[in-house]
Amino acid sequence: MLSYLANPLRFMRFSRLAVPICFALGVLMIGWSLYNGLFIVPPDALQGGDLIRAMFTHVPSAWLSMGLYAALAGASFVWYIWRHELADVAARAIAPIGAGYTALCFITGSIWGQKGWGAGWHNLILGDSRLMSVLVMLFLFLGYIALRAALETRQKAARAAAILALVGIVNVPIIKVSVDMWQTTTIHQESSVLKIGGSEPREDDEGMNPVYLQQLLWGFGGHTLLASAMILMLMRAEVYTQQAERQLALKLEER
Amino acid sequence: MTAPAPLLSAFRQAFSEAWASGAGLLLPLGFFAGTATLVPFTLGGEADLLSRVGPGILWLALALSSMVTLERVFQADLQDGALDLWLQDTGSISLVAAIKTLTHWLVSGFPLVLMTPLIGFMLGVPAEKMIPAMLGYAMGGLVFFLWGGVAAALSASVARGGLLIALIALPLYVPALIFGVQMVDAGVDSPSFLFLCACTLFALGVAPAAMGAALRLAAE
Amino acid sequence: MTAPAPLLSAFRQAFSEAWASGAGLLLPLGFFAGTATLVPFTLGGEADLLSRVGPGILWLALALSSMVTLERVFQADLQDGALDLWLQDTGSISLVAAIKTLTHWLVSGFPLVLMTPLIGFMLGVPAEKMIPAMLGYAMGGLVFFLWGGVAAALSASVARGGLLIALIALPLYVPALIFGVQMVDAGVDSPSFLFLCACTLFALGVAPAAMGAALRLAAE
Amino acid sequence: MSDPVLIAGHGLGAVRGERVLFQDVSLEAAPGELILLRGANGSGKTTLLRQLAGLSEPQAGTVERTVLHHWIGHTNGLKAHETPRSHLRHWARVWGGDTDIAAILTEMGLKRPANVPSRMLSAGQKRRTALSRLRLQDRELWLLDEPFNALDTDGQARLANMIESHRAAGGSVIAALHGDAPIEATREVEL
Amino acid sequence: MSDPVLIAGHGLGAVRGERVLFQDVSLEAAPGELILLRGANGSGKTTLLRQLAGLSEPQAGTVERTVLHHWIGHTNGLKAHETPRSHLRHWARVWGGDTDIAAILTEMGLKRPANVPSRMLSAGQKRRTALSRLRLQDRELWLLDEPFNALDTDGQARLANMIESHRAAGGSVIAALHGDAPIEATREVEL
Ligand code: HEM
Ligand SMILES: Nc1ncnc2c1ncn2[C@@H]1O[C@H](COP(=O)(O)OP(=O)(O)OP(=O)(O)O)[C@@H](O)[C@H]1O
Ligand SMILES: Nc1ncnc2c1ncn2[C@@H]1O[C@H](COP(=O)(O)OP(=O)(O)OP(=O)(O)O)[C@@H](O)[C@H]1O
Ligand SMILES: [Mg+2]
Ligand SMILES: [Mg+2]
Repeated sequence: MLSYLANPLRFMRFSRLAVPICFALGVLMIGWSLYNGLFIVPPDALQGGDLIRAMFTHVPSAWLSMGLYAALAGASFVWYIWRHELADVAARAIAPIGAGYTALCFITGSIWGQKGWGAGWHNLILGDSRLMSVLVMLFLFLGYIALRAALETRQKAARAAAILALVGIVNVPIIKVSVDMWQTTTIHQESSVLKIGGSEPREDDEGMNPVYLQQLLWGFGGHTLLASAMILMLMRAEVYTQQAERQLALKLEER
Repeated sequence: MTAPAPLLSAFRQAFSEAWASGAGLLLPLGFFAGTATLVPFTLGGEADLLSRVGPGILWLALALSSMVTLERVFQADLQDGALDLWLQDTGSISLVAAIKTLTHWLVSGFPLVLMTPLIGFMLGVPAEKMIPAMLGYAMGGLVFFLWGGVAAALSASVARGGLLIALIALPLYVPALIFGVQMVDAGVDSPSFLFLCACTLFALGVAPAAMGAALRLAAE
Repeated sequence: MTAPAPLLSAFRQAFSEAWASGAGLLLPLGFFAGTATLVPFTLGGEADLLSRVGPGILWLALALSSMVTLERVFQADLQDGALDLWLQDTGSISLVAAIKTLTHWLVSGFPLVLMTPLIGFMLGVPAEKMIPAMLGYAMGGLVFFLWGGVAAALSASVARGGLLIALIALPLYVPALIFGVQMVDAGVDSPSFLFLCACTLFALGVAPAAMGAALRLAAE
Repeated sequence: MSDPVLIAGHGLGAVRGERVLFQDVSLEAAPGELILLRGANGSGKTTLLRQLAGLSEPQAGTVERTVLHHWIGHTNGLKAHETPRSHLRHWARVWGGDTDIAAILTEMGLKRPANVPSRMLSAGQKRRTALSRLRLQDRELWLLDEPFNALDTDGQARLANMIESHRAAGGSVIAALHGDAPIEATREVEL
Repeated sequence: MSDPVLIAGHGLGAVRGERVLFQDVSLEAAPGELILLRGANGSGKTTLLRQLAGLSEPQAGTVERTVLHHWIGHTNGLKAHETPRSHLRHWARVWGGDTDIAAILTEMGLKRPANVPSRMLSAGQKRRTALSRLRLQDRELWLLDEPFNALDTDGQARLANMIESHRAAGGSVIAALHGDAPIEATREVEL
């Protein structure tokens, strides 16, 4: 599939259809999960009552931010090894979307935490390793964007940015395990949906209530589709820009 | 040379230089946010500690940004020959140097003032201290960049003056730092504020001449 | 190029470069001492606060010195053409870059380790924490300089990369910072120490290759 | 009008690192004159020119300049982010007066790279940009340090032309040069 | 020995900023040959030379080098704190072999400024220091970018001599040059 799409022509044909479909489906699914999440599911006493409703945005964006960083590194890797122009176009498009979702994760988490963790929570933002590592990822995205913006030629920018993206991948596992490993430095809860961190299951651990889990998964699916649509859209724009630049250069050459 | 036109174009040139070296405003904003982010790690994240220490650390970040930004400015002018061009007309190199440092302050130091409410909120700084803090960062930043400019001009002819600049500049920063920190606690109507104003005025008065002299020396 | 002779002379050249750019060892010592002196001013000098915050601030000073020092190293190599000379023999630019950053660490970062007992004493750090602190500063400094080198190499072709380097490097510093700070509290037999070792090894393994790639790119 | 000397140096001397580089050098330039500074590498041509331009203080002697001058040194004075166009626009603004920058760029063969940042320009294009500054404002005295360096044949011819017409218009040029001059000099000063 | 080609470039091409700088350039250098790259400012001589030296990747075509080479670019490769002597000693160490550096310095006319840091050297002295690297180690291929720049008459003659004897010893030179060559070329490549 991926190698099939590596051809720009095929990519453009595929994405012309994919963008509206992903967009529409994504918005529908997000809407469904938000509708249920905000109005239907019961408040949860343990998780700050109504504030649990932030989860249906928070957790998908948390997962997506890590996923998008991994995707960024993956695309950079592909570009660095095989020099597929499209992989670079993808990496370039992923960065702002990833930064956006990371910011969203942070903001929704903050709203959640305001009540959930009680008064004075904002003091904790900077002292909590989970929260901090999300911030660090935000800065990795920002650094990536800044580096790209600072180098003039596209080739150079692409190569430099790819190196940075690959080096920065260290932080993803650190974010993932930050909660499970350093219980002492965070009061963020442990993973209750996906247990990758490897912490011993506690006795009272029943996993997440299916009422919430269902909406959460809808939200996650929806955001994934929406993010894909946005990324594809940016990629199309970039491909068109490159074509336009090439034509302009030809025109200038003729003069 | 004392006409506004040359100074305006010095400003334009310095501005595009500062801007071109990165993604414009994004970079300073990211830098301050980044430093603010590092801090808690070094402190182990005790909340109560943070809100007491945080604003002080932002002063350090400001000092740091002034040095990192200015290090290369005059050295580059010396190496690429632009300094010779500025000097060739007998006009005032001091004014040009002042404009350059102030422009860099505007691009790399002033953003901290804009971010103060946000960072201050994260660090748990009480709301009524926000205005003094912003004023303090603005005026303190001016002083830092001016003295930092003097240090950078002095070490322009040394191959890589990074730490040297830091060493020259740090003592010059201290008065503004002391009064700035005090002023944030004591408010705008305190004597500290007056002293901070005096520091700023003094830097504005003396630093340009010092920069000019140092640059003339560097070009020899 | 993998023979020791070229690497040894790379070390010699970098060493005399680092040394020539100021008063040799005096400069880094002065820099750390200067920062340590500034700290109390920003904190208002409460003794108890100081001993808790002081060591953390030295971490910041270390991070700062790595960035300030490395900013110019690769950019200068690019501008004066020395980079071309290193690249012309197909040998390993990565190793040379690693040697260069490590040399600069030795001159500008390692002095902090030497000063730790003194500064620690001034800040009131308990004696039993001195050894872990020195170890932490040594290894953390290594990591900082290696990642700082990557950031500097990446932004070598940007006109003045100061803040850009900071923005790229800061997130990379964080893991070593976390473990380093924890380790000072928890002692050398804690898991944090192992993690710090892992960070150092990882940086030693990955950073040279990344620097090499970035430098090849900058020379294009 | 008694003595239309544009610049005069009397008894100039320079010491570098305990060594006398040159001493007792005197020279004058009147309108229409081209004075060449000659000498081996390291003999002090650049040092002398900088003294004449007021960029460094003579260790001995005095310099009198009666007019404004243009300075073209070994370095081009281009900032890394500047393009030929922005460089010229900048100095045009600083010096005042409204010159047609597009025309200058075309004339100096810089039309194509007019918007390329200087760190990507070729050596000759940078030199041409620096030389374009001579066109920005009419100044009677030109101080040029190896101005033909890095220029291609066409660029050299063009510069020689510029110098000729500057002299014809009553201007004066002092230039340091190696090898054969592509242009006839009034006088040579040997260092 | 069938084909003693020291370096061969096939179908080389370069694109800069959406513009084709040159394309389909092929050249070979056999022992004893001097190949001159010619072209106007900005025509791509430096770009081509860097591709030949392996400093940048050709956007099209391939380069085969069978021997080690010396590179002398527009920039001299001197660090600001280095003196001519320490520069040569450094690269002598890196490349191995024991050369008599004092002799080289004397030969290149750098005896007097041998211990002056490069930031205080004159333009020609810096160039001479860079060119002295050619003497440090015997390498069959020399890639030179406007090597005569900034040299005085004596320096130019000396370099021309060096090139001649290098060719006589079976070496080969590719050089970018403007104006008249002070030395006869085997072939010229026009860009
Ligand atoms: C600024 C504040 C916050 C940030 C940056 C943040 C960040 C994250 C991240 C990165 C994840 C993904 C973790 C994983 O998959 O293992 C996550 C998951 C989650 N967060 Fe937060 N969070 C914040 C605040 C909160 C608060 C206050 C709560 C609730 C008290 C919360 C509840 C959760 C939950 C329930 C998950 C799902 C965990 C799972 O099962 O994987 N978060 N958060
Ligand atoms: N500190 C110093 N110690 C010793 N010699 C010095 C010092 N500073 C400068 N010099 C010498 O002063 C001279 C400066 O010469 P200058 O640059 O004026 O030469 P030039 O005639 O322009 O040469 P070129 O033709 O190479 O450009 C050089 O010979 C240099 O070695
Ligand atoms: N990003 C870019 N956009 C447009 N043009 C570029 C870009 N980068 C480089 N160039 C052009 O590529 C060319 C590089 O030429 P190069 O340095 O190889 O010339 P050269 O033949 O060595 O010239 P000279 O004789 O002046 O040294 C220049 O014309 C330059 O303007
Ligand atoms: Mg000279
Ligand atoms: Mg060239």
